[in-house]
Amino acid sequence: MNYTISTIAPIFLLPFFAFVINCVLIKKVPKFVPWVSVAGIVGSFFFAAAIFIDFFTVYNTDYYIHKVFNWIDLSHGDNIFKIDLGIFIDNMTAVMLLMVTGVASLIHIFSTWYMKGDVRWERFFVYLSLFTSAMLGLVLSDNLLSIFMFWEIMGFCSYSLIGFYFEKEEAGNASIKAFMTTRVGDVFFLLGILAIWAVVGSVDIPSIYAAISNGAFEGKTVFGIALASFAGFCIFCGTIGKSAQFPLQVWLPDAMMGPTPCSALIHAATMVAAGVYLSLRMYPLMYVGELNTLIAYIGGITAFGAATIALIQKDLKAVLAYSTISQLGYMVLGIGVGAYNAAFMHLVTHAIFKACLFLSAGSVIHSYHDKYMPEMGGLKNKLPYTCIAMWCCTLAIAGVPVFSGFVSKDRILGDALYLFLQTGEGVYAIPTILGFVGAFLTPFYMFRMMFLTFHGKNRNKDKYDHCHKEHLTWNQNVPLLILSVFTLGFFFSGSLTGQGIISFAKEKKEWFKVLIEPPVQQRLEKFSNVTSQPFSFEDTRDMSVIPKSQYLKQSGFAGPGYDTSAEEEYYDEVHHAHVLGAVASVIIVALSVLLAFAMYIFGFISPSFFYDKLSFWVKALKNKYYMDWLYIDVLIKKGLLKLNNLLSWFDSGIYDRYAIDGWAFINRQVFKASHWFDRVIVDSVAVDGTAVGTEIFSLVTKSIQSGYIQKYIIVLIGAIVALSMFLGF
Amino acid sequence: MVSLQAYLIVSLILLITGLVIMISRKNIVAILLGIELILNSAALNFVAYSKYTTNNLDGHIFSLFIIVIAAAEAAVGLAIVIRFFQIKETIHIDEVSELREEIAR
Amino acid sequence: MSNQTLNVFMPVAIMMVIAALLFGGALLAAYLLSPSKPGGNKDLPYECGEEPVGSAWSMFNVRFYVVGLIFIIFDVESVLMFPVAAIFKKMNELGNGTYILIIFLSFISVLLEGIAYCWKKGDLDWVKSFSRTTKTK
Amino acid sequence: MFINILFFSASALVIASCALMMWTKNLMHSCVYLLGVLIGVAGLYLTLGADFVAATQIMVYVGGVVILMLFAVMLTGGKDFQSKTQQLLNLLPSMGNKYTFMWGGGVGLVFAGCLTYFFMHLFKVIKVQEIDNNSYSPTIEKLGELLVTDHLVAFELSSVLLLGALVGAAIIARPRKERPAYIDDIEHDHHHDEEHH
Amino acid sequence: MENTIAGYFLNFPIFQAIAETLGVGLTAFLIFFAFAGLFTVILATVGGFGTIAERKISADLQARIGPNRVGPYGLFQLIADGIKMISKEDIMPRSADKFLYYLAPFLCIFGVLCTVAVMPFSKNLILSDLNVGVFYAIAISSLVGVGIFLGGYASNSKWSLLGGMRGASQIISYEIPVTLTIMMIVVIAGGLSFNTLVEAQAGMPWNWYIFHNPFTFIGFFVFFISTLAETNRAPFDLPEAESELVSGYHTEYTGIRFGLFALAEYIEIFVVSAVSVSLFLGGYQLPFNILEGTLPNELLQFGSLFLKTCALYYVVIWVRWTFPRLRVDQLMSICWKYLTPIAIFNLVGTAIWVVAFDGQSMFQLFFGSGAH
Repeated sequence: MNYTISTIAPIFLLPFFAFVINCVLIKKVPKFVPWVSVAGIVGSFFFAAAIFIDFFTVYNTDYYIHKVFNWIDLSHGDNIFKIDLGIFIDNMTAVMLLMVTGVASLIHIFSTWYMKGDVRWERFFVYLSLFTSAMLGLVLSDNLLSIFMFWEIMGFCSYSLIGFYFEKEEAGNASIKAFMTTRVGDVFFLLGILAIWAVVGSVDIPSIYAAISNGAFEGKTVFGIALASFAGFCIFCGTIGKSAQFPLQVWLPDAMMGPTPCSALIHAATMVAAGVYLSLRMYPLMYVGELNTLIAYIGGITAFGAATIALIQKDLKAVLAYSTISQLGYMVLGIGVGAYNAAFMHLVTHAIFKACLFLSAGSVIHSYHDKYMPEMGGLKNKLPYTCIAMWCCTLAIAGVPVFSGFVSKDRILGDALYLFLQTGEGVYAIPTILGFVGAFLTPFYMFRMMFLTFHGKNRNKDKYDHCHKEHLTWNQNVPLLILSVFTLGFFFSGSLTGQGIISFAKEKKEWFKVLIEPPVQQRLEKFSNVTSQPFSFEDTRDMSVIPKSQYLKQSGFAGPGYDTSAEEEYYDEVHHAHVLGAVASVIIVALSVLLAFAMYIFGFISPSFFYDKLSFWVKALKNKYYMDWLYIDVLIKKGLLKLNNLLSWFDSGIYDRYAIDGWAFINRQVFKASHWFDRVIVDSVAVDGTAVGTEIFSLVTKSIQSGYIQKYIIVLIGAIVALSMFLGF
Repeated sequence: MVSLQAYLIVSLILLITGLVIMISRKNIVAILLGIELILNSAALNFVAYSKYTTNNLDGHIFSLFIIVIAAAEAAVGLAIVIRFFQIKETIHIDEVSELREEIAR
Repeated sequence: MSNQTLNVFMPVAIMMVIAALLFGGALLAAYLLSPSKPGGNKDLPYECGEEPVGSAWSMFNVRFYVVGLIFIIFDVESVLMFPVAAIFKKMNELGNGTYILIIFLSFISVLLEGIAYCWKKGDLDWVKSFSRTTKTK
Repeated sequence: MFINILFFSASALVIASCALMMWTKNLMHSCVYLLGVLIGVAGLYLTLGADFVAATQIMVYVGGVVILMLFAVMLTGGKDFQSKTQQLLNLLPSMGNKYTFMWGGGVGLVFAGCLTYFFMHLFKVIKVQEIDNNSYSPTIEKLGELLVTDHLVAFELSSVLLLGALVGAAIIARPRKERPAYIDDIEHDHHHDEEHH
Repeated sequence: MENTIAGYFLNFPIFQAIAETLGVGLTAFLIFFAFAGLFTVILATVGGFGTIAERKISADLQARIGPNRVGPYGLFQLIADGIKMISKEDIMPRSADKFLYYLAPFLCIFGVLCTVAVMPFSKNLILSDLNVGVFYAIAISSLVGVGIFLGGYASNSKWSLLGGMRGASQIISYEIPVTLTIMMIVVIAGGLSFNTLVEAQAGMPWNWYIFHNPFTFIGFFVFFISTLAETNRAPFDLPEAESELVSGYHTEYTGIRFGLFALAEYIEIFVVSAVSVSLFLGGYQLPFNILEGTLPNELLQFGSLFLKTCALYYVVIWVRWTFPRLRVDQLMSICWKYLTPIAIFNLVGTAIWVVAFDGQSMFQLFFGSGAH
């Protein structure tokens, strides 16, 4: 395939053009707006699929495209100030592009059903197109600066879409909350970019990799901290904000105020994944900065805490929101424990099944006109297709074998377990345990949600009768069914369980594992002499020099000159830990599912039993661990407002009264003295004298301001001549 | 042979002629003619330098765009002249002094 | 093609000279052969037998200018399009047909916008602008 | 040889036309002398091997700008248009007089001296290539490639510029629907008088 | 020198011998001068015959006999006309602008004759195959508009001025469809020089650009109608409409200066017809090049061009005596509301066609790329 501007740019530009066109159309012919958006993203999907197929055919970890064009060049002599923008496509990008465009296409199509007839529903598509183009731009970007720009555009779109129903006050507040909370992370992110720029001299990803490979970060410190740690932490703070990790997760549940398709697209499938994507891109930096433990802890805490909150939610979307936070916590945990590949795989699988879950929830809410689960029940007869799709995804997220969630989540947990077992350090025990406990809770709350929604008896007859029976509609449940097909595990692992039982595509069965390689020190050597290509017309690289990867049974990829025996040994250990983890998690899932059945289907154990026993815990959960209270009531109302009041009191009470008034008194006395001086000496001599001088001078100069253009020309020429005399003679 | 200096001299003559016409004529259309001369001298300079000092065609591109700009300038300028004539019934340049405070002539 | 001499422009100059020679020769022949008897009213401008009143050099309608204006804009745009048109085929053969087509079409779309604007505002309408100005008079 | 002849005849045409442009008091003649200047400059472009720029010069200037100028001259009263305020303006020469030419000549000479000085300095610094004056390679395809690659943004934006010029100039020059206020006043007075009769 | 007539003739031994003594530059100059003069004479004769043809054909169309007194079938009428023109008194109106009055016919004849420098009479009988050939031809022929305007202005007669203004605005307006249509051909051919355009149409008539795709087929008619207006031919002869404006911009011109105006007009019709033939109807191309590479072949090619051009010339005259004249507003609306949008549509369509079908013509698409 030939990578020119006409094959790459449409991926990003088609949705963007759809946005621009829609901005014009929305005033004149609003009924075309949704279809323009859909056409834009579907077209983009085909281009992305072409790129993915190309990368899949080449099947090589070393294969990447990096092309740049010059954006700003203010270099003068030795002072280099030059910014190149460009694209960087490697295997991860190719997978990501396919996932984003595919999920976004289906969500666009679903939105045409869900949003139809809503207030301002055309405007919704304008935002969606802009958002999609920004996401695709972020994925394609080759440098942190343009990533940051697209990141902020997405932040804006998120703000607009959460506050889409701005008549509701909560929606407005939620949008402001989301915007401000993510800003905290973004400030750190920008700081991290600047720190990297200070060291590397540019911010494009291959250069950063090259710098890490060449050891540019070694020995550099800022505020006594290693610079790599500082920069890595700052960038990880961006991830914390965007992906709703532990201290800053409070915005995501509130973000459910937006329309459900936008929740599916932005707050579950793509934008929150962008944070994890960024961390994966900057993984070497964090590795060099030794931030792994911190990241693992944050991920573990998030995964566990959000899962517990999800246990008691009554709102259908809130359960999904907390499960999103929890799953994102798993990804971050994966990054922390070095499960790079598994974290990215979980990103992809999670995007697909979570998008499907949200769309199904949207389908339920739109059909049932309610989103509180206590009001539901027995909907499987009314909404059969939605029920099927949602069950597939529930099984996937719960980690039931055969489904994709099992494959990806278990590999994260297995790697965590391996890290713990291998090092034997207690410091890794806590995230691992938190992860396994989360894995116990996840099936429980998901099954609880499904049972409350679709099974059992209905608890509100009016609404149940009002709900129409679902028919197979191309833009309602067909997208759901398409997405639910891809919750099966073997699309990603090549086998049903991820443990290598079925092999149906020969060497490519473990394609995900082979293609997505962690950019650890050894792999980065290929970037050490990186040269970026300009956007020329032809792709001039000699593709034949890139060797095809050799496939190893256990490890997947073995590059040239790689010690295979050590690797096999290493992977044997890994495999051992993985099998252990898989068995453990299957047992955990089974227990959890049994508990859910016992509580909500057979009624052996009443939920109120736990409510009574753990009342303190439940209270904490109902208040979301007091995080909102902490931020808004304590930190902002008690802390910041008090501080402001204090400062205000200081300003008006002390500074104004003593410093300023006292200064004024002194001044008054001085002025009395100077007034006399002014009247007698300055006025009569200097001012009047100047006035006379000015009058004489103005007689000369006002002839310039004559209003006659030709005199202006003469003066202009005179000025040029005078200036050139001054400069040149 | 013809040297760069020869072209620069011709261009200088064009420039000075345009300048003199701009200053001494009182008819707006005539002043626009002077502006065309000045633009031509600039474009000629660009092409001459492009041949004699650089090996690329950027000078040609530049003078191409100068011609484009000159055409747009002439179109808008003459439109303004015509409108001005419809209002004032003259195209004497000294009547275009609305921004000046009124001073006895 | 690549390196030629500037002599290829010689015919252009020669044709100019020949045009001048033709003109001058014709005028000279007429000067030598034709009679010249000035006098009477034969050097008055022709006005169907009436005595001409006043000079013909008077004010004209502004619609001529508007037509000229649209023309010059289109003229300049087409001048800019000619080099692109000249490499269109070459680019297409090199496989960048879509790229250059997009450039070309986006340029033309702006051209179309101009003509659509003038059409809608009635600048292309000779009679309409005529009736408007007669009202103004 | 041919190039020298072409250069000298073209620059003679340019300089002569320039001088006549300054000399003449007839606006129409001034426009026609401008035509001479433009054709001469096109000839100079030919001597520099800039075939496309030369043809563009002819096409845009001769075919467009000059005709537009001639139209504008006709629209603003032709050669001698008598207006109401003509009596006042007859005091002011519209094509310049000794006084204005003195000013113009003075400024021009100063500017020319300044520029000449700078050119002399410049030629100590600038590196002029030793080139074969007579060599020529066609420019149009290279220009096309430059326009769609390096100068793409300028190329696309120039169309927007021209659109803006078209719209702006058309708005300015278009005959107005409503009449100027003073004409209404005059006609109103006129009708008033008639009613009295 | 490769693409010029001098370069072609310098291949012959006799001219090489001359070049050895005189030098290449001077020899080239002489060849150029000789052929330029030859072409001018041929064109002037053809232009003269144009008047006769017009009168004879119009008589034929109206079932009259036409001029039949001077020479066989009145063929020497043009000589008689020429003698009359030269020997008539040359009157200049009293109040005319003398300088512009002389300049106007010069600009007309200048603009027309300069296009001859790039006219492809045959593969090698082309004075200079400039790289910007067709663009140069459009550019230099716009001088005719200035000439007509100045002619109308300088006479200081009301009829003339009206005709001159109309003529100038008509000529500049119709230049837009012409330019856009030529650009359409340039997009297909990939070059501006006339030889590039004509060489691509070699072979049988279905390789002519008129049959290249549907857009060029429409484009030919757009081009033809626009050139009729460019040359002030009926039904677009408003600048010289005899029933409205007496004789338009050359009302006040008499004698040889009127003759020069008329000559310029008739030569322009021929030149413009030849340009249409070169662009659309295969130019000088013969179906079978039997004598390839020899001088007689050049003459055969010249004959091919001449025949096609004369056929088109006949159509021009036929149109004149068939259609009534347009009103001014119709003239403008045809140009701006019909021809220009159609020309833009053609240009866009052709560009898309070239990209979509990889530059193949309709016949290549239907009968495979081997259909030559």
